[in-house]
Amino acid sequence: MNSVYKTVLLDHFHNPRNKGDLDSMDRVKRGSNPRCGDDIEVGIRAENEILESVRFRGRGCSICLASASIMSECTIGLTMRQARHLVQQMLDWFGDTISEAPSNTTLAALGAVRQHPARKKCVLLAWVALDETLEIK
Amino acid sequence: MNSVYKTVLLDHFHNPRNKGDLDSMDRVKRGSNPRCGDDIEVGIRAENEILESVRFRGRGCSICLASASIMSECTIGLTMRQARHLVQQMLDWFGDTISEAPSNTTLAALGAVRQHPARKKCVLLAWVALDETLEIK
Amino acid sequence: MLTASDSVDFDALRKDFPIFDSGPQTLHYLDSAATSQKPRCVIDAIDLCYRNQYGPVHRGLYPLAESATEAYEKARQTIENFINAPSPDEIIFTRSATEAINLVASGWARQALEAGDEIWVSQMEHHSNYLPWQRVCRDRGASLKVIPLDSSGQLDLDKADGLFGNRTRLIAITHVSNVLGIVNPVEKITRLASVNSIPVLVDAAQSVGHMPVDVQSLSCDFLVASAHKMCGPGGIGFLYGKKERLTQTEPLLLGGGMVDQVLADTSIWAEIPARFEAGSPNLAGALGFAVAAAYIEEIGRQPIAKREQELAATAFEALSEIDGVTIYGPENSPYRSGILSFNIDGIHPHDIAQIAGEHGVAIRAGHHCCQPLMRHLNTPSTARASFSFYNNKDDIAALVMAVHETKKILGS
Amino acid sequence: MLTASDSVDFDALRKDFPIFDSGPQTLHYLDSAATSQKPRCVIDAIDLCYRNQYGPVHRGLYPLAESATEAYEKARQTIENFINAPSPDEIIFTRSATEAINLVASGWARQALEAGDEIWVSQMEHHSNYLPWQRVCRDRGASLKVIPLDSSGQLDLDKADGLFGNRTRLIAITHVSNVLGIVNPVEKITRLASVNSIPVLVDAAQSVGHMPVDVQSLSCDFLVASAHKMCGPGGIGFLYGKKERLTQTEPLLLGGGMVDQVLADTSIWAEIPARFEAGSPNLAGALGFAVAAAYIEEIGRQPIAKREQELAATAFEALSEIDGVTIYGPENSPYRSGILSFNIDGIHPHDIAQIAGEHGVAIRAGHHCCQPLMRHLNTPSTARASFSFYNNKDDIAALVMAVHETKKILGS
Ligand SMILES: Cc1ncc(COP(=O)(O)O)c(C=O)c1O
Ligand SMILES: Cc1ncc(COP(=O)(O)O)c(C=O)c1O
Repeated sequence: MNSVYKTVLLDHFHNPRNKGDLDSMDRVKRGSNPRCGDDIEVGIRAENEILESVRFRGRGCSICLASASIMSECTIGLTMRQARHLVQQMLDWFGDTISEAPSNTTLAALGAVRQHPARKKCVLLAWVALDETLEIK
Repeated sequence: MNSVYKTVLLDHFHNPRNKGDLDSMDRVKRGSNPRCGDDIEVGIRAENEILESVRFRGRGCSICLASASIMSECTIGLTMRQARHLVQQMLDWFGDTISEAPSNTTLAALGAVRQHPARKKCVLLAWVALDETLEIK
Repeated sequence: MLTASDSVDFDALRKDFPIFDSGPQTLHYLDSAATSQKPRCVIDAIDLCYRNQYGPVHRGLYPLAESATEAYEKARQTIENFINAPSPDEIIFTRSATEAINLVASGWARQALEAGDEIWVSQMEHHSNYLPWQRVCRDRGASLKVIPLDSSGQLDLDKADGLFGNRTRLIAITHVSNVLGIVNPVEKITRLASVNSIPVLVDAAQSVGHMPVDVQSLSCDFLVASAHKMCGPGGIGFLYGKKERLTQTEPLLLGGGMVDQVLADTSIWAEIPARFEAGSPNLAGALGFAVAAAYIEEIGRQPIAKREQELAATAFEALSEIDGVTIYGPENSPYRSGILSFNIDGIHPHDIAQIAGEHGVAIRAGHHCCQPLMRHLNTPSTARASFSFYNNKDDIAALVMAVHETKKILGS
Repeated sequence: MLTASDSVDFDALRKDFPIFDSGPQTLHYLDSAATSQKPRCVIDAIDLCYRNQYGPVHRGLYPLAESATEAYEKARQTIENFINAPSPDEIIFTRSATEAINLVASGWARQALEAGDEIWVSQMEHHSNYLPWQRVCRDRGASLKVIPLDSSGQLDLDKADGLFGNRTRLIAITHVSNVLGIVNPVEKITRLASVNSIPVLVDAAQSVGHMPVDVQSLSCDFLVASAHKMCGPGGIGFLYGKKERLTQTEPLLLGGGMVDQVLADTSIWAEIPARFEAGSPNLAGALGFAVAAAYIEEIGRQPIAKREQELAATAFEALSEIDGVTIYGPENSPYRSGILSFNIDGIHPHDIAQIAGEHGVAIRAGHHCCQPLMRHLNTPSTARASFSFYNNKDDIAALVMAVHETKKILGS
């Protein structure tokens, strides 16, 4: 059984990183999926084009929330360009345009979800919201 | 092969009885089936409630025309009441309410058509028109 | 404990369904409210139709076409008898319950409605019995009114002000809720509606294969269902309509087979029911549907209802003993069919369904096409287990195990 | 003489169709334009689906539901490729060609039409591609205009005054006539229509399984067909629509699966194509359809077209040698598919079809859902033989024999 509920994913679900208050963020964007009730907000704070803080809050399934937590961990410290590139890699990976995980061990924990098309949206919700916060003003 | 094209039926098709001009008729009614293009008229002349003449004209398939010819032969000489009764028997026979042919050897030739639901209308077209001519004024 | 419902051997019946023998792992299929599995007799009837009997319906004079036509019309009679309709001409084959409702909305209500009129539905309707009325009301300047639910999820008729009033043109109501399993008091509604001659449409998608349904004793004007939810094939369903109502109905689809005369600017429709069945009839669909109805009828819908209620009641009891589980709808009662919705505190229903799926238990999670009901329940989604007579207590045990497993994995 | 069309062994292919082995008498099935017979691979795919793979589409998270969804979407891609559509999102599964046309008439034309506008069809259209336009034009105060035919039955575009003019909102035209077998110059029509940006709908019911069809080279806006006329199951068909046109189209059916958010008085539709597929998708139908398309594609539509033209040409020649036989439409030409309509002087076509049927020859008689064309041909009905690649010269011989027999029995 190739479960999606891998240790890393469960760890991020049970102990979410960078979750909660978004008051000190520069920009906040919302992602929601009315079909299943997932609804989260992603915020960033950047200095010199470098992401100092990436945070989220909201409700959703374990995959959605774990993905948001993993995302925050993987993007803090990146330049905004690098973050945008990583989002694009995630979209390609989950869109089956590329078959290899972006070279990041934490991200690989999300790979099992690729076998479940109906849940890809859960993974990507936070990433798409992040992408919007990164858009060039 | 239980063909519908029995000798009696073919005889009436090739040598239709009482077909043609309806000018001398008392009452004329039309029956048509736009789905297949059958279109005939049936006329009667009665004296003392007895059918002196039953005639028809028009176009249609062999079954429709043979049935009209057979009908004319079977009803001339009947009282109008008897004719209405015979029409009802035909409707019942073709509606599968009764399984026996009305006791009339010529009519039996139409029996094979009962196996072909789509063509029952062809048989009955003339009879229904006749029925209308017989309606009590 | 589960007891055999009356004298029917349901464990033997389970063997009629090839899918349960097809995989390496036991399939605990608890999603029959979405679509049911198919017995061998239905699958074989479709197979045989395409192998030996296939021809055009209503369109040929050669033997294959004649027997196809006869078989199709016999299928109509089977459905007629299945719901005790007065005449086969009152059965319209559609592609689904959804199409059937849209046909009534577009073909009947659109003509019947005037500005200020009302159509009533309930808060527990499936989107298929909600959206068509929403659209036609908006287009005609009418109001879509909603029968509220009480705290247990049952219809609160007393709070439905004007439901049986003289502005109401139609009441469209589900017979059985596809989320809560509640069986609505349709007979009471038609009786009260009849005082003002208000027509009633019954969405029987979740009832007709699961309990006795008789349109004459329900006294409804329209009734709809889909074959695929009652052991039949996909792509076919039906609309029952009282002759008088069908006469007032314009066809939804125009095309071959539903017209007598096509003139340059206007046309004369064919008789009923042909008028409502534009396009080449679905022969194998109708035959498979009829075999499914006959199969269910042979088991008996009374024993089926009892069996499915028993299964749901057992599951209800087992689940309610688990900490953190909320079951929606009224406590086990005669007003309950074999459908059960629940949630686990702090766990998203998608996770329940996914983990259950990983353990061979097929349940559904989501809004079940009932967003208005979800608003009433104050949750975006639920997990749902729906029982069919082919389920058994092993399926319930597996479901309970999956819930425990979910809590173990994701619980705090 | 018949020669094998290219390198395909069509006699071997006939063995793929179980129906030809099923009766005691040879079946000379010449009614494929009404509905085609089914190859074993299609029948088996449906069977397998219900036995081993059946689950709800777009509605579950457990393995059976996921693989059902995947298979359904793969079927959509098969149809996409079959007609060379740019994207699978431009393929809408419907119950039939008829539903697909009604969807465009109700969902697109109804919005697009204003009083005084025109929709153009031709005099040879099937009722399914005539009545929906007649209704929407009448409802919107627009005019339904008809492209006339010349004496050979071909489109007379020169006599269609204003066809490409600026009042025209849509041209809806059949690719192949189901009575005359004429192949219409769709590419020419779309080219001339494009000057005024006039959208073109192609009724491909009689073409898509019989000759190469490529929506990009046809350059049409909409294209429709049914599976059952191309070796597929009943109850499923498709609409192809250019993304831009689908975006302008309102759904015909509202219900489950086609909506993102249901609010009290209004709703937000789901993305395309889900928006147009209300109700539970027909899984076995889609799978059977895809297998049929793959089967045809593997034989090759170029060889199929050649084979069917050859069969029709041979029959044309043989029938035209018989005294009193009139064949409708142009002489054998590249503009002809495998469909042939004829009459015998003084004999009603119903009699031809019935006598043929008694001799194992399945042909159709009637107006073929083409009353406007019958008026042009000045006959209420015709007999029609339609050839598929699985027919052979024995079928032609049997047809010729049946015509002789008819003349013998009923000729004067
Ligand atoms: C040219 C043409 N268009 C449309 C149709 C309608 O197809 P269906 O009845 O499968 O909807 C047919 C066949 O009946 C046809 O021959
Ligand atoms: C209560 C109810 N009504 C209507 C429907 C619609 O049925 P279908 O999708 O077969 O048209 C469903 C099932 O989806 C249902 O559960």
